[in-house]
Amino acid sequence: MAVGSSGFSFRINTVTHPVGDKTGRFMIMPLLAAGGLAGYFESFGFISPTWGSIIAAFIHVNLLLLLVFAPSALGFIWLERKVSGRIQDRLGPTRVGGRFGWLQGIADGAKLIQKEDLIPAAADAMLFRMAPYIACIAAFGAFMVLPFSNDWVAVSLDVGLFMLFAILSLEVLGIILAGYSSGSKWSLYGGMREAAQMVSYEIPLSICGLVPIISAGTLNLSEVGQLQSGWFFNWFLFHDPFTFVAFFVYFTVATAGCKRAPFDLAEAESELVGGFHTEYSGMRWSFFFMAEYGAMFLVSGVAAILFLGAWNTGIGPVDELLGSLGWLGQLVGMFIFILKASFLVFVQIWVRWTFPRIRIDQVMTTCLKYLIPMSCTLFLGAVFWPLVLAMMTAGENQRTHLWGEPLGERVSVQADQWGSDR
Amino acid sequence: MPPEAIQELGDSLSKLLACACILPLLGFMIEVFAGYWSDRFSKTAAYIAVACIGIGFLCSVTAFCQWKSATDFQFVTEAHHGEHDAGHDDSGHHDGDADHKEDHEHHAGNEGHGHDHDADGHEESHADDGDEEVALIPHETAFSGSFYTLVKFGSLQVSVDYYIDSLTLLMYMMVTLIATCIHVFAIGYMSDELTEEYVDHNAHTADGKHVHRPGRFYRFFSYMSLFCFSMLGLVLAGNIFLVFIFWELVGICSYLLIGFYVERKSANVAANKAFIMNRIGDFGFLIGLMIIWTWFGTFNFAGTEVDGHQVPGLFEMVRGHDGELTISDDGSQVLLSGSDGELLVDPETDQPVGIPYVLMVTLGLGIFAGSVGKSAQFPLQTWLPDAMEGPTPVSALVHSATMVAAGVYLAGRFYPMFVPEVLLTIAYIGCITLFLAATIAVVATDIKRVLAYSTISQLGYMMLAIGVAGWAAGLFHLITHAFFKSLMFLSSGSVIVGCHHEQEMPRMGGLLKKMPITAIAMLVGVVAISGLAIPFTIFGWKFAFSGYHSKDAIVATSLAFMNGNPTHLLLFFVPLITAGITAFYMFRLWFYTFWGQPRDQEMHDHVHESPWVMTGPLIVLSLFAALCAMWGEQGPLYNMIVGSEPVGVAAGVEAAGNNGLFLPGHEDIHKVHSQAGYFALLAAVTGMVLAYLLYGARIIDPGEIKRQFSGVHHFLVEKWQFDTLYDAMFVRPAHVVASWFAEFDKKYIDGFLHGCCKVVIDISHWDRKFDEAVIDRFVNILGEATFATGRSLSVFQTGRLRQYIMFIAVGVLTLFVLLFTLYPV
Amino acid sequence: MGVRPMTGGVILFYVFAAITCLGAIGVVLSQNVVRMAFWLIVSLGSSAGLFFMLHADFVGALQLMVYVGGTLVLLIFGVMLTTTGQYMKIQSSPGEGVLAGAVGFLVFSMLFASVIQVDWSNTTTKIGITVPMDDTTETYNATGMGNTARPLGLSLLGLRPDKDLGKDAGSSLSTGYLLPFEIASIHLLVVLIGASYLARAKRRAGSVD
Amino acid sequence: MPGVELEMFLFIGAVLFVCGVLCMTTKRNGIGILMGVELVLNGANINFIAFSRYTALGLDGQVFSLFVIVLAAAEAAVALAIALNYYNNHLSIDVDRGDELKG
Repeated sequence: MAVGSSGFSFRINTVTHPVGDKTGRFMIMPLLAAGGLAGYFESFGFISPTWGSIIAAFIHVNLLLLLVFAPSALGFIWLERKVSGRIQDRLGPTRVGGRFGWLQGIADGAKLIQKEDLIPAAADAMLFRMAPYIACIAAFGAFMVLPFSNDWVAVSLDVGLFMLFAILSLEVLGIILAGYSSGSKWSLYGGMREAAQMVSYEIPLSICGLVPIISAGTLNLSEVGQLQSGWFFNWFLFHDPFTFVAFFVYFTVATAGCKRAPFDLAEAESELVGGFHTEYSGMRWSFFFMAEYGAMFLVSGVAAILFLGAWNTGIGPVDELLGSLGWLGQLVGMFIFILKASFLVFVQIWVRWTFPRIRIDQVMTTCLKYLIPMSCTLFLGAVFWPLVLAMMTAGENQRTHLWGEPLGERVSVQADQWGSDR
Repeated sequence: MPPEAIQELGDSLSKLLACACILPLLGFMIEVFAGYWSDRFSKTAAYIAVACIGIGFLCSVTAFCQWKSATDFQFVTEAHHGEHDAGHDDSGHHDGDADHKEDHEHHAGNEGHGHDHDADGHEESHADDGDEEVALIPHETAFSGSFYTLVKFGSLQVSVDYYIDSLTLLMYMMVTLIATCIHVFAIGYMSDELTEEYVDHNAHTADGKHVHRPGRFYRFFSYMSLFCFSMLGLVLAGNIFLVFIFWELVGICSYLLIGFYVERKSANVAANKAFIMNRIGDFGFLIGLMIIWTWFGTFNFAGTEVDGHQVPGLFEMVRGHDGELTISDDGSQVLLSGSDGELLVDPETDQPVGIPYVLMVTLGLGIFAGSVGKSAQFPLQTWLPDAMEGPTPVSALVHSATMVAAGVYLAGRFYPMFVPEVLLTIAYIGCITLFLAATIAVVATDIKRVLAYSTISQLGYMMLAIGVAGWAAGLFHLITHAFFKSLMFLSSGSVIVGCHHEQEMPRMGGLLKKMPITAIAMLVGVVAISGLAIPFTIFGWKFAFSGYHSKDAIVATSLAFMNGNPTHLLLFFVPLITAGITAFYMFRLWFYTFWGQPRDQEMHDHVHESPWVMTGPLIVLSLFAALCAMWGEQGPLYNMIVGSEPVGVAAGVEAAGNNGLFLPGHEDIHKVHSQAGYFALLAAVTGMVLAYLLYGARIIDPGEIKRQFSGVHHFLVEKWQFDTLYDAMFVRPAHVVASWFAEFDKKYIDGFLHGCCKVVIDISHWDRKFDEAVIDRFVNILGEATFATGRSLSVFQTGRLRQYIMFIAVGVLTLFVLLFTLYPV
Repeated sequence: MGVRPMTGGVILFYVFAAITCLGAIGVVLSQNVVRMAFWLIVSLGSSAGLFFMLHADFVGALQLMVYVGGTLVLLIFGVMLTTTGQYMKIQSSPGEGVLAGAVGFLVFSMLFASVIQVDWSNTTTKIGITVPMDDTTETYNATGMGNTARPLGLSLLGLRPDKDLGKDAGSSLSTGYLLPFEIASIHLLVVLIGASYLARAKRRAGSVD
Repeated sequence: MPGVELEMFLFIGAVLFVCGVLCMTTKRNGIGILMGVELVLNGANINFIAFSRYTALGLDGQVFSLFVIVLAAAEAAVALAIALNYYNNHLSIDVDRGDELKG
């Protein structure tokens, strides 16, 4: 593959020799997988490799948008309605598209598109327009580094998770700008609350995300996924007590992080009319919700990858089988992954309609006084766990004392392996 | 005898004893440095001290056991004449004499090799007594060596040496045991110091109130530990210099402890008195040291190895191997002999090396002056009674095991260096002391003072014994006396505590019912010191407390001495009479305190028996006081002492030194032993009966006698006017001279100083003018200039952030422009 | 520079470069503080893109996280907390603007001149180590591919395998950045405390109500 | 990377730098000045990274930029706190009012 081009469009699936991979070392590159597509484009002589890869990237992004996110958003909206209906002992949407009302989302979309796009006179027009895009881009841009199945990832960054959180953290800017530029105090309140909430909840979010990362030893989400293949007790959820607890903390924080009830103070319709999106209408308004649902799916997917064994079924032989199946297996893996993520999303919805909204000060207290200390404790615990374990069962080439080498074996291995290609 | 076996035993002994010696020091350190950290209510310090000294005791006992198993020492020398004692159950030791003779000849035979490690000498010495296998080291062997060298002046080498023989072991066991008991006792006695607010009723502040001060429990115990350390070190020391060092340490400890209640003026005075008196003695000691240094060139008792060649020890230099004092024909010199026992010969002029006889006398007197100071002999005895100001356990320690014992111990240790003249002096000094002190004790009413005077007189006994060549007897008495005297002091302490710090006997009485244990213990002590015994043997051993045997031995020696040279008949009669007096005042004390009706009823009602922590040691000590001298002169104690008796003492000397003094040998003593014993016993019984009549049954009214002999009584109460005498002789003149000097100071020196000050002040006046005129002006001008500059520059300080940034930008710009213009790329 | 093939990377670079510069200029020109912040976000974000193109993934991600996600939120806070009235504008006098513009132009031209004058290719060779511009290594974690997270982490922990792995054990190893790292962490702690102390709520001096 | 030379990045850095300086000089708003500082630091960062890629500076350039970023964040926090205090004292964020100490 031609090289030396921009770092961006260039690392589409470089994960061909993953570290912890047992199954698919020499797997057949699936036709649909990005690299294959890029190669496909290269195969016509007239397109330069870079162009090929860029086109491939765009195609992939679009495909994902069309095939996954938009439907998922719509589907989630529908799910939300159905679930809320059931929880409130209603039927929920029943008419649009059959008796399940599964086209409800599309109907909503159509309605929203038709609506007028208002900009209040008091608003700062430019920011007012920009804000929804920022939020949406932030929410969906993060999918760039989210692997959907083994090797199916747009950009397999070595700092994947870090990157993901970084991009996700931009969403708050959109919210704040929206709240500020609307020129209405409700929006301002909403924005401020959102800002405060997000800024403080990002900390435990990243820390909890790091807990399994410690066990994995890599930030690359594809690797993290591959490390959990095999039986389900390979999942980081069961890796050690700290990761187990960390999962639930993470889920709570994530729920708050994408301002879902009971943490949805930014749009508390009972207190601030509509929160930060009071002044918005139509498509811009819907963008916020796209962003919200996208973020929900994103954090749930991250949870699935970090804790619940990503695209692995959790049954060793089955994984072997899927691995040998090649891209078909990857397809199945993707569905498994989406299933896990969607389940978590469902739980979020469930929680939303079950719990009452809490006060803003309670929200902040929960984060600053409980969640952050908890997550820090978990982090430390996860750091010390392997050392303690090693001391307990001191075996071959294991550290038998806590303060032995400054770093674990992993680092030395990595350094070696890393330096060897220098 | 394999030398390495001796070496090995010596090493292990030295290590054990050194450990026993160091431990109290360790304790001292801990208590001193940790004392402030622990609160005033904790007894930790006490426990530490007890633990240290107790472990020390265990160490010394271990050492003893090791020594016992490695040497041919036997507890009871009945192997030789058991049948005699068994046969003659009624009449003492008459027929034991023959055996004693050969026994002691055997001593004499191999004493010659006692102080050096001459192997084959021991071989032949053991060839002649059959029943011991050859492998055993003779128990007369003295183990000497060096821990490390402190300093070397040319040939003279001062090092931390040890010199261990049976006497050392004995002293160690005695000191550590007694010290342990006293420590334990002190836990109880000093417990009222366990407070933040100790009210000292005997000390008054300026406004006449009682002194309030924090308790000093741990301090007391740290001093005690230091005291024990120095005493043990003194006993272990292998050269006279080291002895001196520890000697001074003992002195300072006694100073600290006597002056423990620093707030009391009397305590201060007493401490100073003790210290100064000791310094006077130590002055003599120093003279002796100088002579030794200049004339012998070594401080060591036993021979040592100084870089290669053998250096003979002091003793063998003076005495040679046969214990004879070799005197040149004109009697002007004492010839020295080398480590091989032959006379030293000066390599240049092959004349035998010698030291003037006069110097020997001076040396002996000097060293003895030291022990006079320490053990409160005749001219310097006055400090000891005042030393009663210290807490009672201190008195017990000072009087029994440590301080005063040090003097006698030194005299005994240094015996070989004493020429007969010195011995005679010692004897007379001792004689005077014992009589004088006893007489004062008769009239003393303070219970502790009585004991103090009795101590002095007992020390006098010891000195006397050493002086009349009763070396073994003297040290024998030292040991036994240590036991019963500490016992009596502790019991008196218990009495004092019981009577709420009342020390005057006339206010006591009838305490027997109130504090029975104490009374019995005291009684044991009293009987022991006054040397009572049942004058015949039951089941082969004479029923007598320890005091009887030792005093008996002393009296016997002095009797033999008098027989030898009749001119000195006082040396026999005075101790004999004094034995009676001793018994008298001791029983007087006991009756006064415990017998009859209480004289001070309301105090009597509050009297209580002391707690176990105090009575326990009493019981232990009373056992020892009663039984430590079992089997008298065949007993283990005596045998151990005799085991390290200097060469030639046992043999006795017909005409020693220039004045041809007769020094009795053991057999001379044993000739007269039993009769002397009877004399002594008689005297003691008389004294006891007299005491009973006066104070027990009160058939004769002591007050009556007091009135009749009021002059004598007053004279005695005034302690023979010694204090007044010294006051007149030394203190007043000193004050007068001091006042002259004070005058001189005020007039001339102070005047001179004031003049200087005036000059300086004037100079500084001018200097000030100069400063103001020149320097300050200059500085001010400078300051003003700076200020003006700053003021002018402050215009640029516009306080506008953005302008500053602009300045920066422009400045960077200009810098780069300069750079590019100066160094075009 | 010579003739350049218009590869996608180059295009992408120009896009990012343009956005960066425009964002910066927008910061300068816009008068409303929040807009300034917005433009700053744009500029910094696209410079993060530049970092990615320069194979400095970790730094880029950090840029996004810390600068854009953190610093700017802080800034906007500041804006919100300190603005009086809608869309506060504090105009600076045009004269100042002109002056500043002149100085800025001078500075820029100075920088420009220096950049032009220095022969950079020379410098790379001068230092004598040829940096693998385009490493064809397809292996996982190649630095050339921008996966610099681990080497950076190691260097922050005081290890420099990228420099030292070649050497023999005897030779002196190059120290990493452990000490500066620790200092920075302490510094951050101090800042945390200090900032929270400084910014704690106080009664306004002579507050108008 | 072929086609894009080191100089390009240096230019971008220069632009950011100058913009930052201009910000600092023209904005009377304290927070604007703060943003200027951020711009300047970011320009420096771009240079660092560019050097680390193009010259033998290697990783060190990236490490430096890491530190720069971290310290910039710290600086922003403190500066913001200062700005808040300033606002509390002057009821305005206009830095030109803070000239009590002018000579």
